Amino acid sequence: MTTIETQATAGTVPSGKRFFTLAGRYGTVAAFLALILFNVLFTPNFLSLQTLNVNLTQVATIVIVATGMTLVIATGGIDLSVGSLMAIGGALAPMIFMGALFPVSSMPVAVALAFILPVIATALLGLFNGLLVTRFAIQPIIATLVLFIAGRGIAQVMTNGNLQVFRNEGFQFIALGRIAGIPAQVILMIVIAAIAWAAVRHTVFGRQVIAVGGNEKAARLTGIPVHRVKLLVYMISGALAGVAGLIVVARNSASDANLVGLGMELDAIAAVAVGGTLLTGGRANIMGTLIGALVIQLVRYTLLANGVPDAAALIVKAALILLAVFIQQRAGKP
Amino acid sequence: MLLSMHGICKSFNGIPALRSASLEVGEAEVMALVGQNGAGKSTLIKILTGAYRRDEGSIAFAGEDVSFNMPAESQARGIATIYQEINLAPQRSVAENIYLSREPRRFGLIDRRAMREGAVAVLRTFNLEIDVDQPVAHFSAATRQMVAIARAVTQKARLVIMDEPTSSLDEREVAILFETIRTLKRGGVSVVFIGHRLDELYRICDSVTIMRDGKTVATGAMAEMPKLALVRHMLGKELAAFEAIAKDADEGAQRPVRLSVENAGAGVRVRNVSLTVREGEISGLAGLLGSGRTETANLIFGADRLERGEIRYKGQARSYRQPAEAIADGIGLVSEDRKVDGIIPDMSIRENMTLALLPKLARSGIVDRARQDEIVASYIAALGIRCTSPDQPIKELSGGNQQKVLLGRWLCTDPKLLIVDEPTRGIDIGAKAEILRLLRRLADEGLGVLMISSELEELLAAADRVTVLSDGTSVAVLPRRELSEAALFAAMAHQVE
Amino acid sequence: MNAFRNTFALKSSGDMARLGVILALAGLILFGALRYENFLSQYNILSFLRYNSMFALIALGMAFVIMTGGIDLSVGGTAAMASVVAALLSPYHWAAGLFGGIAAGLAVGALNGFTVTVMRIQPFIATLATMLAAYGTALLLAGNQSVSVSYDSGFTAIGQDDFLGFPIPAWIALLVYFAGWLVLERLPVGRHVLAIGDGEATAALMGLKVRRTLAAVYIGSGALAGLAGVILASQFGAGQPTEGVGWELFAIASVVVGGTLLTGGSGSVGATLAGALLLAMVFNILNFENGLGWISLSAYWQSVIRGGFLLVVVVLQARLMSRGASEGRV
Amino acid sequence: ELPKLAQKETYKVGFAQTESNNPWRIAQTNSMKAEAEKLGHQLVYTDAAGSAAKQVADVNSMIAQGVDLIFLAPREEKPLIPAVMAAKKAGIPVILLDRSVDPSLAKAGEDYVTFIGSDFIEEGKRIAEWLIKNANGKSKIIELEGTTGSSPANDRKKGFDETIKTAGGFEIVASQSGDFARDKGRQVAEALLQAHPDADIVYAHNDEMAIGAIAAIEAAGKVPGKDVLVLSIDGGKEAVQAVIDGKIAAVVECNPRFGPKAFETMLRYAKGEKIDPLVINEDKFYDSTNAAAELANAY
Ligand SMILES: Nc1ncnc2c1ncn2[C@@H]1O[C@H](COP(=O)(O)OP(=O)(O)OP(=O)(O)O)[C@@H](O)[C@H]1O
Ligand SMILES: Nc1ncnc2c1ncn2[C@@H]1O[C@H](COP(=O)(O)OP(=O)(O)OP(=O)(O)O)[C@@H](O)[C@H]1O
Ligand SMILES: [Mg+2]
Ligand SMILES: [Mg+2]
Repeated sequence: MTTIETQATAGTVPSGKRFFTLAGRYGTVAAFLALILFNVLFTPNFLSLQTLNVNLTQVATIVIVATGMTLVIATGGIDLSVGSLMAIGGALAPMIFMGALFPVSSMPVAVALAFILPVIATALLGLFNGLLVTRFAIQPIIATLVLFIAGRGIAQVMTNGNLQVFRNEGFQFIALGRIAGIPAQVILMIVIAAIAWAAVRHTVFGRQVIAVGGNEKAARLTGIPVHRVKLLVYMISGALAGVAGLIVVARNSASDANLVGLGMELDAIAAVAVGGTLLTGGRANIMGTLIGALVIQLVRYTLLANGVPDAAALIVKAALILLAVFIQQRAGKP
Repeated sequence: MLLSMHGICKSFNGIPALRSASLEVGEAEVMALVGQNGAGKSTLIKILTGAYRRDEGSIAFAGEDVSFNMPAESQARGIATIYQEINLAPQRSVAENIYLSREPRRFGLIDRRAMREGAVAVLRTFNLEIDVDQPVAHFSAATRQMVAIARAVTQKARLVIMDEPTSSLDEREVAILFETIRTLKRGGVSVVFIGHRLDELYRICDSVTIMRDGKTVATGAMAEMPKLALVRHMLGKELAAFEAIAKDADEGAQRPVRLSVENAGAGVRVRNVSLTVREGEISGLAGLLGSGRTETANLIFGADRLERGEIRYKGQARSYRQPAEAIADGIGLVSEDRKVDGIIPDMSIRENMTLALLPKLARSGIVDRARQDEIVASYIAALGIRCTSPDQPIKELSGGNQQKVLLGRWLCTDPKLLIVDEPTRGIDIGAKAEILRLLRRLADEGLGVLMISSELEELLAAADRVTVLSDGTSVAVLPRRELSEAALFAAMAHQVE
Repeated sequence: MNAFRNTFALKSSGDMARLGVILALAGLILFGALRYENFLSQYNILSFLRYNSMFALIALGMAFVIMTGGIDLSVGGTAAMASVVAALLSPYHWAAGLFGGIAAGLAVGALNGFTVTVMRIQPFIATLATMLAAYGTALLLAGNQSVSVSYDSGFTAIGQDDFLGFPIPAWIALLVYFAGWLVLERLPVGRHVLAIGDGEATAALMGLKVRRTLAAVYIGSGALAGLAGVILASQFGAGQPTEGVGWELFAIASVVVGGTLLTGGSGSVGATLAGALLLAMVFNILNFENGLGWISLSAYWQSVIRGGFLLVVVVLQARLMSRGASEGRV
Repeated sequence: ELPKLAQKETYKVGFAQTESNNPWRIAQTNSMKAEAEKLGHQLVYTDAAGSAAKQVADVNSMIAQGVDLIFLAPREEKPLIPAVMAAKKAGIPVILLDRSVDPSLAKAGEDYVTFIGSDFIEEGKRIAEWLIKNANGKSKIIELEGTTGSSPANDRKKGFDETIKTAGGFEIVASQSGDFARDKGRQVAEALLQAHPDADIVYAHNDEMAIGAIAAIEAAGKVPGKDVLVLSIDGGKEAVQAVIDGKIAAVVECNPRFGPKAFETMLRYAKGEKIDPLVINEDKFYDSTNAAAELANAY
């Protein structure tokens, strides 16, 4: 109550901030809409349910991994190990229900375990990442580089590099099943993204994640359990990578430790960045990540469907990523 | 005229920060630039140096119209600036920081010897004997401030701008700074001096420019501007006199002790500190820079680990390993360096303010938005925080308003013990009285306050009792009735052998 | 410990980390020398240096980028593209190949500089995109396959010949590292790079030309990647549009193992070299270990071992640095 | 002249593999290891992880270790020349497996002993020839290429495309890389089938992509083998089984079992026998006529 005037001024200033926040989100959406428009005009058979189906099922794993990545990045970290963790999760599941680890007495139980155990395993590996980052104060990019290198090796050692081929309807429901006509993996993707979105917006944990990324020292001084928050986000990222690994192997009826999740870290990080979350931490925009992933998927689809040669496609992809990030950043500024 | 800025306008995100401000500085003139928090002083300076781009207006420097696109250009033209938030590269050494962007060279290579010797020499003129090869991050805010000043005065500039240079300095160092300013002036250099401590302004400045709400409302010779008139221009209204509001110490002597620190020590910075804070009192902690006050606060708060001695809170021995534990006990700490230890820059005012309150604000992990909004709105009003909306990122606030948000952060947790480390640093005179009054009111309601301050005036006005630290050791406890500037000085200068 | 620190003038935690990497390198060399026959043979040493000078060059460019607080993911793609350009130009003159390749790298670096400083896109994403673009361009120029260099213009000498009994690529790397050291430690711009890494806004307020310096750093990294690409083409006789995958991670790891923080503001040229050699040595040792027949049964164990080794090094280093940091306070 | 190989009971031999991220490579490696173990040779195995440059470095470290002979599966034709030359200079004979090096720069019988392998162009050609005979009016082709820039992808494309072109009447409506991977192959096939619903033939450069494509075809509500013919190369067990099931129409074998022939050649060379500059592995061809009978022999 310094001066009456102060308050009066504060009250009369138009609240234009909102508009720009909206515009910031709009940037990525605009890129997304432009892509759709392009496809409607130029891509054969674009407007069909099957196209939607193809794109949504293909983007599901990216979104799931990128959701975890968004949280990690919000704390100012990064997780390069997600692709390798997908391989580990994907390698474990078939080993469980095919009885390579322990004898299977009841298939439903084995399938349930095949869902649960791999995710627990990758969550624990995520925890390991988190421990390196917190306990040993190793920089995230290097801490997770350890499992990026070793993780795939572990998956390969477990399977001896061999392809595991299987047919198991119960397990494959996660990728091939449909609920009310919607593919199960799409539903899973939506549920995970929605939970993360709500967590960031409405929970203490979400607030803490952002505070830790925004100013770690200050966060500690306000009583935020910085280490616990970080451990948790790396664990979540690991667990979600595991889930994505399950989907990929289920979709292919085969688990190939050499290739599952290869390059996923870059796709996920690109989705996060195109979605408007700063890689420096302190922000988390889950909706943005979702749209960012859709943009990346749509770019890929567009290039494929229009027969752009791979070499040229790389260049176009590069330009589009830059453009999308650029629009998205500009839109946030006056 | 060396500098004349006219009709400067600047908006951030469509919200005006400057509306036709002006500033004129003559040759060899020391110009005070004053105004409330958020009046636009720092913004005006940043426009001059080229850190921000102006929307409208004209700037003439040394007889020429200028328009700097980046600080490097204004620097090259002879404008040296000490920015409000100490602006140094923390990991670079002191010597490098002083000479960054104009390193002495030999054959195109950096002349390291010249650089080191030059740095030592200029710091010696500030009575500062430190290892100039150490990164500046190693030093306290005060030392860094002195390094920033040294950097500016060695630039052989025609105009030196100082944005609140004294906010973390003690009297001794302020005196050195003023001597430097006089030397500059004798050499024909002009100075723009921004500050909130009016007495200092009267001591050093020739003229004054007063800003309010982004406009220049008055200018004139310092000597012809009575304090009351100055404050009236600044605030746009009269200010009640800065009354002494402390109560008699004896009254509190029977109150229960909330916090007692006995022979506490950790590392080399805190050697042997004892102090008490009672329920309902404001206990002061005084000392020269580097006497270990901040470290003592960190120890109590669990930000650093206690190594020796004992800390008792409400009669029970406590040794917090994490601030979280202290917070759970009802302790709060408003830290000295708001940029590093305080604000989460990208977060909104709302979220910054309720960060420490979060655990209490949530039901099964979900934040109660309605209650949050209510609390935030009430503190924005109570503290007079100048912002466009609670959604505004805190980094967009002026320094003083950021400080108020941080104060609000702890007040809203309803603490039992509040440690405030330089609570009014960078806060304007109107708000300062308001904050001290607020602390007093809360103390009357039972809060124990431990107030660290370098401003004796402030301690004299607000504290019920002052513990004096010297070199990490508590050397005296002065009760209210023995408090005087002279007594404090004597105790602070005490040497521990 | 203190006496020890003083003897070696170890002031900061960064110095401790640098000491760590050098000790680790020495340890690894000792291990190899004791365990394997011919490990220290001239043949092995020279071919090790010849091959790894490419990575050393890239790591140096990366070190400077990381010191500014940025990152350059495009180095692998840039090297691939530069190798193609160099191969295409090599028939005209060896110098055409050499400078053409460097210019190609320079161009990618300039693009990075532009996207980072003018478009203000975060380095991670900007360089991720240019990495894709560089690979795309490389494939287009090369027509999807490797391009033979000319064996007649003397171009292959750059990568394959020796000078004073030492591989020319190693000479190049040595020279460039010396220049890098000079720039970082003795030229103002080196100090500016570090100051920018300490805080861009701060550096700008202190009157540094932030954009120009940043752009120069990315261009430098691109040029060094281009030079690596030239060596690649020359040493293996072909421009290879698909080579370079994972080089960026190798370079980043080298820099970090060399004690440079990814947050910017600190770094050392010498330790970066040691870091690159250390990580390269692991590959060499694994190959020798294969010869002993213990782990050669599975290639997969090798990545597990490499990851484990990286883990050991960074954990040790983190320990050293935290000790250095705590003792560094007076 | 070619370095000699002394006659010994057992040898220390190097095997420089290019990568081990697909079933075909793994089968090849296993075959080499099994044979070495059987014969009691010491095998120094390196894995270049898909980098030609690293493969050269690997060969150099084998030379430093003093192996008797090097089996090299060159990742690429040109960049491996320095490795071949270095070995020759060090007096170590080299036998190339499954891919060759640039014949204008290094010659069999002169710089290296011989090349044992298959002909990728020929593979593409054989599958194309089968298609020309058995297309049954189908004509719109989606081609799933291998990893862009790799020599099997380039050659399998070349052999197929050229043959199909001379026959006339066919159209390649889309040709995109699926990276030799099942998942990527499936995703690419999904997109391409959606954009080109009239496509009725899918030609995949390896089994993995072909199997991915089958999943994509089924997901699009079509029947592989009936609505869309699937052609593949490699001929692993899973693919041969798919031929029996009618999902893959035809597949050319590209046999990865190099072990026996490689070591037999080495021993013959040690004895001083004259070795042909080119030892082509006999590759089978599977379609509905023989798949069931041959399944047991598929790798
Ligand atoms: N980067 C920015 N973005 C948005 N608003 C800003 C920015 N910088 C300053 N402002 C706004 O401009 C106004 C003037 O701020 P300025 O920092 O100039 O005040 P000041 O007079 O220096 O105050 P103090 O005494 O507290 O330092 C404030 O309302 C502040 O919120
Ligand atoms: N790592 C360090 N190495 C050397 N000197 C240091 C280091 N850290 C702090 N100092 C010195 O310690 C003093 C500051 O100490 P500190 O901040 O604890 O004292 P304070 O009483 O809280 O002072 P302030 O008024 O700044 O709050 C300065 O004189 C500074 O030069
Ligand atoms: Mg200010
Ligand atoms: Mg202090």
